Parts: sequence; C-alpha cells; structure tokens
Amino acid sequence: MNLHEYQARSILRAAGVPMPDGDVASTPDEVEVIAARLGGKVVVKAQVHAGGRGKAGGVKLAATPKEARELAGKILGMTIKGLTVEKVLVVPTADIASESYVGLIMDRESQRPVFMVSAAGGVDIEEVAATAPEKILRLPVDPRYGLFPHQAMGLALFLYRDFAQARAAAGIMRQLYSVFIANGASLAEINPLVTTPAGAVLALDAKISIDDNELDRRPDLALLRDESAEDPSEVMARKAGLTFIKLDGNVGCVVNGAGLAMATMDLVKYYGGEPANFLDIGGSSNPEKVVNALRIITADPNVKAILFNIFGGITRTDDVANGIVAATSQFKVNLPIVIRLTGTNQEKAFEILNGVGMRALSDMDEAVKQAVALAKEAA
Amino acid sequence: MNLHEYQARSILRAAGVPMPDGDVASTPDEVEVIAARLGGKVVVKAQVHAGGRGKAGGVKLAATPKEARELAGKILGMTIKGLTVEKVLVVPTADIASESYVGLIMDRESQRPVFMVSAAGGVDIEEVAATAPEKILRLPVDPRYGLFPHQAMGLALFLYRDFAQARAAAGIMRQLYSVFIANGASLAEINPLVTTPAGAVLALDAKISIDDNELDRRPDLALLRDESAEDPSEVMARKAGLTFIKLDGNVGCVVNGAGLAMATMDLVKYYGGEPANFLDIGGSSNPEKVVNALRIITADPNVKAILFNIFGGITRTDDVANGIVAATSQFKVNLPIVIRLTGTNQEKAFEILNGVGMRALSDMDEAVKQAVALAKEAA
Amino acid sequence: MSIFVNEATRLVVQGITGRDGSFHSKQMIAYGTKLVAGVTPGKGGQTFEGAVPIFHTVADAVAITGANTSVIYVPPALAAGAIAEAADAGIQFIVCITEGIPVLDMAKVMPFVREKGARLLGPNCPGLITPGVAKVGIIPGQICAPGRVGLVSRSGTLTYEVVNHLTNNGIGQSTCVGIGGDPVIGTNFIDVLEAFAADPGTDVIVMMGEIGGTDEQKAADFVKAGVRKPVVGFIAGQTAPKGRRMGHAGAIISGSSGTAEEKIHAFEAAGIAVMRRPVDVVELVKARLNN
Amino acid sequence: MSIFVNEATRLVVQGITGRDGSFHSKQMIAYGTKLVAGVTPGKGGQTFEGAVPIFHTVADAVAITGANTSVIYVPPALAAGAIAEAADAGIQFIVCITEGIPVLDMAKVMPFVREKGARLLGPNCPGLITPGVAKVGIIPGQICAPGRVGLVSRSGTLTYEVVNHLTNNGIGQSTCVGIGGDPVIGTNFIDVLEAFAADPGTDVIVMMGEIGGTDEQKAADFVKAGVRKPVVGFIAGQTAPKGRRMGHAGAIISGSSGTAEEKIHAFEAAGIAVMRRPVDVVELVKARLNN
Repeated sequence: MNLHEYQARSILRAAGVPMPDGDVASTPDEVEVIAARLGGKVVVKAQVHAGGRGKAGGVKLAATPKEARELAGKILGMTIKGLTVEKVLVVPTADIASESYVGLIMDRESQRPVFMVSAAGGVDIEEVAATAPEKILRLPVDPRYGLFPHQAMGLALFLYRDFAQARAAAGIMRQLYSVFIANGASLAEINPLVTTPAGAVLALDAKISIDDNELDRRPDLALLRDESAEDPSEVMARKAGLTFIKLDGNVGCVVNGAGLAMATMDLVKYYGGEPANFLDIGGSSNPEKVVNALRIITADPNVKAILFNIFGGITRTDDVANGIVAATSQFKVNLPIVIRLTGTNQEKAFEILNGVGMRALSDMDEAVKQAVALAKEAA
Repeated sequence: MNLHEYQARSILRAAGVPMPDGDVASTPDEVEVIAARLGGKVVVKAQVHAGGRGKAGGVKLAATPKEARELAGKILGMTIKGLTVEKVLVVPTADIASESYVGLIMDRESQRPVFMVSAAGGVDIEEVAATAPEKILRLPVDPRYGLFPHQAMGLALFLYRDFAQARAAAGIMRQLYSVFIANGASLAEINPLVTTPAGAVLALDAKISIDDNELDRRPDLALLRDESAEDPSEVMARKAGLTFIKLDGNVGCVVNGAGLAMATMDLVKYYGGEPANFLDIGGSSNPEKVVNALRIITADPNVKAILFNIFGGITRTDDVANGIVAATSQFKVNLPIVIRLTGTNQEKAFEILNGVGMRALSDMDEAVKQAVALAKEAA
Repeated sequence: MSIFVNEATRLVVQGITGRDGSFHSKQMIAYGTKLVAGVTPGKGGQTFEGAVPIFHTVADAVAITGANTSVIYVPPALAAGAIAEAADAGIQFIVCITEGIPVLDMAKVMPFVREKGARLLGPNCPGLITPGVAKVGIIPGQICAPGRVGLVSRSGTLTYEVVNHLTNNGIGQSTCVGIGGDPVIGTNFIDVLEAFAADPGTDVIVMMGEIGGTDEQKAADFVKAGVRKPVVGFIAGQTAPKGRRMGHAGAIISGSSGTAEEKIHAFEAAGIAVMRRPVDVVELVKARLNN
Repeated sequence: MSIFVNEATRLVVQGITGRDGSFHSKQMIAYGTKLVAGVTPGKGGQTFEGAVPIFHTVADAVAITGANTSVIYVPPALAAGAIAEAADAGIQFIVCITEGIPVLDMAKVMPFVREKGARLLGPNCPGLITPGVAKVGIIPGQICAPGRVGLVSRSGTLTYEVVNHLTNNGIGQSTCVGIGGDPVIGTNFIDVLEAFAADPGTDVIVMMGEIGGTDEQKAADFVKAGVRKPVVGFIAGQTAPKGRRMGHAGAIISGSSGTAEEKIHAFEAAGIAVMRRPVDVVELVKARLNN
C-alpha cells in the first residue's frame, strides 16, 4: 500500500527526520490559509499515487497565498494518470545547495532491507542505476542487528564530504530505518535529501509503501489507506477478498491463482485479445466471491466477454459453478460468458451449469480463444 | 541497581503481567486507606532490598484495614539486615492453588538472557537448583531473535499441564522478556507465579535488577533509585564517582582498581585485620576523588586506620598524593594513614608527601601489615 | 528417484486441526504420505482422524514420532513463529503453505532457519509432490504421475495446468516443487535446479517463473553455467502492468526491472526452451525426453 | 614468542583523539607498537602526533593502512557500535578498553563479532602486552619484561602488582592479557589458556581470577583436562560480601555461587598452585620455571 507524500511526511517527522513545515489541504481556501501561515513562497503538490506529478502539472510554485489558492484550484480535481487529485500538500520552498537520494527497500536477493543512496538525487534513481551504477551505494542491513551506527555513517559519508552534514544524514538514515521496520514498509525513500546553502540537511519529499501483509495486524496503518485515490472497482474487490487490477482490454478474466491469472491474461493476448483485468479469486472457492467477481467485472463498460478459468485444487469447481449460477440469478449479465473448469468436483460443476443451460469447457486454450472471439464480435 | 517490589510491580503491570491490585505507602494512615479500598484481607510487605523479609517479620497478613494500619506501624521503621523500612506495599491476599518460579537473568556463560522456570515456586530457587536441578528448566534466549512464541510455550508447558494456564503463562514469559530487554535488566523474576483455585495465573511477587551501566542513558530508570534504602556513605561515594561498599572491619581501604581493591581487602584479612570497606577510586586520579574517598571513610566510626594502596598506571600517583595533602588540609583526619604508592610519577608523589611530613611505602604487604597493626593498636 | 521428499519422509503437520490443515492432511494421508504427527497447541493428546497423534509442540512431535519434515498451515500472523519452531525442533525440511506472511517476519526468521541448517520451502507456496510416493502441501495428487520430469514453479494453479498437460500426455514427473510467490522465500529456483541436476531420476526440468525480481535471470545463468539436463521454461505476466502487485507479493515489476521480456530473454540466452503457452510444455518436453 | 599481538600487529586506535585514547596512544607508540591509524569520526584527514593518520571510519583505516588489530577507547554508549564497526571492517583482533558498557549491548554485539570471525578482548579490560614487542591497551610497559611467563587476569592494577613482582625478580613475560571484569566478555580464561598452551614462548602460566561466575572453575577443568604447562593461580575477593558488585560488573557473588572459596578449591583440584598473596607469585613461578 502506497502512502501519500503527506502521510509519509508525518511518519518521518514524528521519527525526527528534519523536513520543512507544511500541511495538507483539500480546498483552495485551506491552501491559502496554510500558505499565509507558512509565509513566503510555497509549493503546492498534488497528492496522488502516481509518478511524474511535476511533468503532469501537479506541482506548482506560488509566490503569495493568493497565488497558492489559485494554483490549488487548478490542481485539485485534475487527473494525473487516471487518478483524480483530492488533496494537495503545501510546503515552503527551500533553497537547495545539493540534492541526494536515500532509499530503503526490502530486497529479494539478500532477503534484507537494503539502503540505496546516491549523491545524484532529485532525479529518477532507476535512471541513475541504469546509467551510472557507481553513483549508488547499496547496503543490506541484517534485521537481527539493525542498522549499526557505522553503517549509517558509511552511507552518509558516501553522500557528503562535510562531516557535520554527514553526521546529520547518518541520523536521518537511522530514523528512516526505524520507520521502515516499525511500519513494516517495503519501501521508504527520501528524494531529494537536500542541503541548504546554510549547510542544513533536510528531507524535501518522501515516499513510503507498506507491505500489504502488515495491514491485518496494523489497523493504524490500514487506516492510512485513501480509497478516494484508488480505482473504485479495486476497492470493492479488496473488500470482497479478491485481488483485482483493472486493465484496458475487453476480456474480463476470473481466475483462481495469481500465476494462472497472469498466464490467462497472457494467453488472451496470445490469441489476439486484450485482458480487461487481473482477477484472482484465491484458494477458497466461496460462491459469494464469484458473485462479487462478476459484479466487479460487469461494472467495467469496456468488458465485452467474460472468461472463467478455474483449475480446481483447493478451489472446488462446483462452488465456482454455484457462484456463477447465483450471480446470474441475482443480476442480469448482458455479456457472453465462457467458462473453463477442470479439477476438483469437475463433473458436479458441469452438471450444475448444464442445469441452468450453461456450458463449460475443460481446455484453457479453447476457452481463451472463444472468449477473445466473442469479445471481438461484441466490439 | 535493585528495584523495590512495588517498582518492579508497576513496570510488569504496565507490560500487561496480571498482578493483584495494590499500592505502596509510607505511613500507617495510607496503609489503612489502601486496605479499605482493596477490601478483604491484605498483606503488608516491607519494601527493602533484602532477602528473607518474611522471616524477619517484614511481611504480615491483616484481616481488616485497622489491623493493616497497626501492622504497618510495626513494619515501617523496622530494620531488616541493617536497612530501615521506609515503605510498605499493600496487596490483597490471593487464594493459591500452585506456586511456580519464573526468572530471567543475564547469563555470563551463554552471554544471553536465560530463563529459569520451576514448578517448585515460592521458595528459594537456589535451593531447588542445588537439591533438585531437574525441577528447573533453563532456556537461553538469543537477543537477535527475541523470545520465540514456541519457546515461551515450551517454558509454560514445563510449569502447567492445563493448556489454558500454559497459554496464560506463555504470555507472561513474553511480557517478562520484553520488560527485561526494554529496561536493560540483569535480573527479572516472578516468584511466585501462582494459579488460583479458579484457574487464573497471577504474578504475586516480582524482583527486577537494572544493569548499572544502563543508568547513564536511562534517566527514567535512574530516577527509580531509592537512596533512602541505601547506606548513606555509598550514596555519597556514587555521587563522587567512587565505587564504595561498606563492610564491618576497621581498616579503611582506598585503592585504584577493583581487582587490587579486593586483593587489598583479602591481604588485610590475611595479616589478621578486617577491612572496613571496598573502595575503588577508578582509573582517573582526580585529587578531588581522593578527598571524597577520605571524607567517606573517616565518616565511618569503626575505622581505626586508613590504608592507601595505589598502583599507578593510568592513575598518576602524584595526583593521589596531592589529594591526600588537600584532604588533610581541608579537614582533620584523626586516624593513622598508611600510604602505599608505586608506578606512574612515584618519585614526585613521594616528594609531595614528604613535603607535608607524610611518608609513603612502595610495598603492598608492608603497607597492609602496618595498617592492620595500627588499627589493632587504636581498637 | 526424487528431490526433497521420498520414502523416508516422516511428516508433521503444523496447524493440523485448522480448516486448511485438516482438509489437506486427509488428502496427504490418502495419497500415501507418511503423516506421522500433527501439532496444534492446546490439542496435544488428541488424535487426528483417529490415527495421527496431535502434540502441543513440534519438539514433542519430533521426539515421539521421529518426524523429519514439516508442513505449515497456520494463520499468517503465527506462521513465522511456526517456521522457527520447526527449525528449532530439528526439522530439516520445512514447507510453509501459509499466504500473507509479512515480509519482515520472513526476513527476520530466515537467518534462524539457516543457522539451524534447515531448508524452508515457501512460504505462500503449494508445497511439493513426488508422484506415487509422497505429497507435502496442496498440489492435487490425481493430476500427477510418476516419471522423469522435474518441475519447479513460483505458482500453484499454473503449475497444475502444466502438470496436467504432462500427465494427460503420458509424461510423468520425478518431483513437482512450488517455491512460492513471495519476495522472501526459503528455496529459490537455483536450489531446486541444483537438486534436479543431481537427481538421477530427473531427465528434463520444467521451470515456471513470473514477473518480479531477478530470480529467473539468475536461474538462467545457473543453467547456462552448469546444468547438463535440458530445461523448459515459462514466464507468466507478459501483459502485467508496471508497479502493480499481481496477486503474489513478489509478482511486481519495479520500474523497468523484473519484466517478462527480460526473463524470457535470459531463458533463451541460457538455452532454455521457452513455452509461449502452458500447453507448449508437452511438445517441448517430449522432444527433450527423447534425446 | 607471544599470543595475540606480535611483530605483525598493525594497530588502529578507535577514539584516538579522546582523553584516554590520546594519552595511551602516545604510550603505545613510545613502547614501539606499530600504531598505524587512528579513528575519530569528524577528524578524518588529520594526523595524530604529526605521524599517525586519522580516519572517519575503521573501514578507511583498514583499507589505507592495512590495520589488523584495533583498540577501543570510546565512551560506553558508543563502544558496542565501535566493536561492530571494527569487526565489520575485517579487523580480526579487537581490544575494548571501555568500562561501563551496558551488558545487553555486549550480548547483542557478540554474535556479530563471532559471525565476522573476529576475536574480541574485553571490554572493560586493560588490554595486553607482549613485552618488548607491542602493547595494546593500558598496561604500563615499564613494569613488564620479556620472558617466558604467560599471564592472564580479570583485573588491571592487580595484574600490574603481580607483573611488577615478577619483573622485579627477574622473571619476564611472554604476553600479559587482561580479559576484563564484565559479565559478558569476548575472550575468556580458556581461550587464553589454550593460546598459551600452544605458544612455544610460554613455559608457565599465571591466571588471576576473582569472585563471580564460573569462568575460573571452567578454566580449572580445562587446565586439568589438557594444559601440560604449570599454572599458578590467584583469586581476589575472599573477603567480598555476597550480592554486592565489587567494582567490576562481573565481580559479584550471586547467592552461594561464584565465591572465592569455590574457585580456589577448583584451582587446587586441577593442580593449579594457588597464591595466597600477590607476592607469592614469585616463589611459585620460580619453582615451576626451574622444572
């Protein structure tokens, strides 16, 4: 789960990371009040879960509270990469002498949190990694010991020659690590970490992603989820216990298992179609999940055909069949449905579907081909 | 630093360990109020840093608030192993079905915190260790991982056959471990951990010792020190940066280094004397420390002769000589002083002392023999 | 022949009385797996299905039944603790089925597993099966058949799809291993490739990866460097968008890294025959089994 | 010959610009120790006494000067971190002089030191000296003389007292090692006994213990089991009361355990000649050197 910049800021500031004062607002009026309180020039920043806000016009500099208000009026409500801006962050401008990048990610290879720091900050770190990897220092941290002081200092000295700045940065590294561990983050990033002409070290922008698996035991973090910043169908899916990701195609997919779901989307593409979504109903085949899955998929006007691909293992295919029958009795599905079922209780499932005049296939390729063809017909 | 029972209780209760309600008091009036609030029978317990309170009459059962008041009047002010009772803890009596021992110590051999648990609780665990070691389960905990849930359960199942009780006890083990780590304890002990006839698991008495080395960085813990429960000369010594332990003999010892200080005491005994104290002035030979050391030792009326034994390494013997001179000029020392100095700046030290008519030796045995003889003469 | 589980496997099920644990324990017993013990704290002394003794702790189970392999079906919040318990009890092969374990829990417990010299498979994996001998986890036994193809995969049902094609076409398997889709896992492709390479019962290896991370790329390097047996590969997620977690916590393209293209390219560069569709496994494996 | 430090020792001083660090660094240089680097974060680039380069980090010191041994004089709150830094930088022999380190800090850092394959001496110890060759720590050089007696002790000034007796009576030392008086230490009696037993330059071993713990008893068992060289022993604290910490954090009789009597008894049972007074070391060692 990605946090908004303003949420990441408040966590980092609480941990002691020096960041400029500032506040979040959802109306131009509030923005003007905040800008007046801060005094001087301010930056108005769109709070959306999308990169490239600046290029999209979501980050603006204002000289006066009045200008801030005007700019906020333009930014609030604008759409960036399909997401509507509901909130803006207002912060004072900072004089910048240097910009660095400090990131901490959960690294798959070392199976540890890994620091990545670079004096080439303020830009896309991926680009630095691709073009000038020697400008990045990587340090895996053993969570059994935590970040040793000398490790924090080593990272900081890679960024700053000035020792006072390095000492300040080392403190920030340690705070960032604490935040990462305390919040079960998968990513915690300060970009840029700047120095001011006076020599202070400040975090100007921050990004934190929380491991979704932490949220069950961390209701405090789960509360930070901003559903207004998400696709409504994804919100609905999550509440129904489904994993759903909206795409741009027209073949709606209902699959059990993440790997098979991806392979199904790939096969739709292989046979010339475009998947409308990723949807994994998971291992437990509660008919209710199937009903919800159909509700979500049919809500997408792009969808022209629906493809079920179920390989019964834990999932009982008769449960899925019952779910399909229940859904079609609860609401009208005006779309062709192609059903592929195989595995556990397959005969029973076929019987159930035949009972309501539906037909199921047992071959995946055949089912995908049919669904693609039907979607093309309808389009 | 040993905490009082009431202090240990409040730390454990804050961590969630189930303990009967209760409160601490320093007057019989307060005791009566607490006993009335608790209702029913109460136990009045002397709060002193000494074992065997019960045998010494420091723990009494009272049927009514009035009786509690009367008993408190007797316990408050009494002396147990040389320590005056300034406070009592008042707790309700508990019906007890079983008593266990749960202790956690910093173990030198494994270099880890080690749990010791025994179903033979409520008694001296050392006796159990000596007579029936098989009744004690020991478990070292790797602080890098903390106490794993299965370890807590393993300890609890050693104590209780009833699973609900074991589960409750496992929770208490984990809380005790957290308290140990969070407070830099060298010992944290619940004795007894009881079960009630209704099946509840409760901690009735608790003991926590904090590693003295934690106190510098933990002012919150340092505040728990109860100086009224300590020998005033030891309090004064600690404030002066000296390590001082009062003993019963008549040869006052001022030594640099803990090992040499012990060896000096031993040598006093070897030559037929009795050391009045352990006193280590430490490595830095600030003359002020020597002045304070002399002040503390001369305050003990038992002391009949003073023995300096200084082997100069880091400690500069001339600093010590200057301290002796300063002390004797600041206040009258009406006791014979034998000074042994050797090592760093020895010649200078001898000169300084000769300058005020004092004489120093360089041989330890000779100095000890003289001091013992002088103490005997004076006694 | 087989890898990781065989005739000597003596299995303890952690969480045997839970919904998933009991369902799959019955399946494992029915398949013929030597399921010697169950563990559910609080139910020690009872028996499962009238035959399998249940213990409060894994240590008891090991002491009394000689269990040497464990499979874990406990809720995510307790799963890392269950892994530690198994390793601490001397279990040398631990399979964790549980999905949804916080990654930080895994990062903390993995060094302990290693210190104890144990191997962990998973978490968030379907387990493994040596057809005809033993199944540990949730892979349906009826879609497998004994044979000489070793299969390793990050996913569950996709594995079934592929195994099903093999079995339906008369191609049996030595062992089918699901390593799981989480970012931090105990056994990776290379570990399994190494075992298959050394297994005289395995002639062809099928490796099924997906987007996210670089495990497949490293596995490809490993194959190129020293696996003498033919390898057939698949990568799921060619149509996955960037930056979205595709169900599996590990299945996410971070920036430009971990894409299907880059993995397929690495496979091809290592001489791994790449399936475009799951069904392609049949022809690709057949051609290599005949060699 | 000697143990732990010798002609190949290249020393880095952590905390070289502090009060104690700078005082003792001068002494070590004066004694002839190859003091190749100092570390004080924030003073990197400066030099100590116009000759020794100072670095921000131990890693830099190792990379540039080839330091292989470290001695630590930093305040207690920073000392465990300094130990970790030295071990992480590849230093194989680390001497920590600092007194007052919280025991929990030591319990946490010791496994790291072990993982890195380093040896730690101390903390809260006087260090060690190989007379005439190198001194690392604070043992006064002038009271030592080269020779064939190996000395190991928990304390500082008591060691000086005994060494002084030896030197004044013409008995030199191979190496004098102070292991420190804390409950959790990196190198214990047995480690040092083992090294002296294997050192061809050591003929007689003097072991000086004190109350608290069971290290001396275990050392006695070790001597009995396999040290072929004569050992002379001393235990300080016969007159210490129970339950009081006698200066050293480790010097405390807990209940009935760790008393001087029990330790002296263990020494005698192991054939260790026990000194009643420090001065007794002379006759006891002399008698054994002549053998």
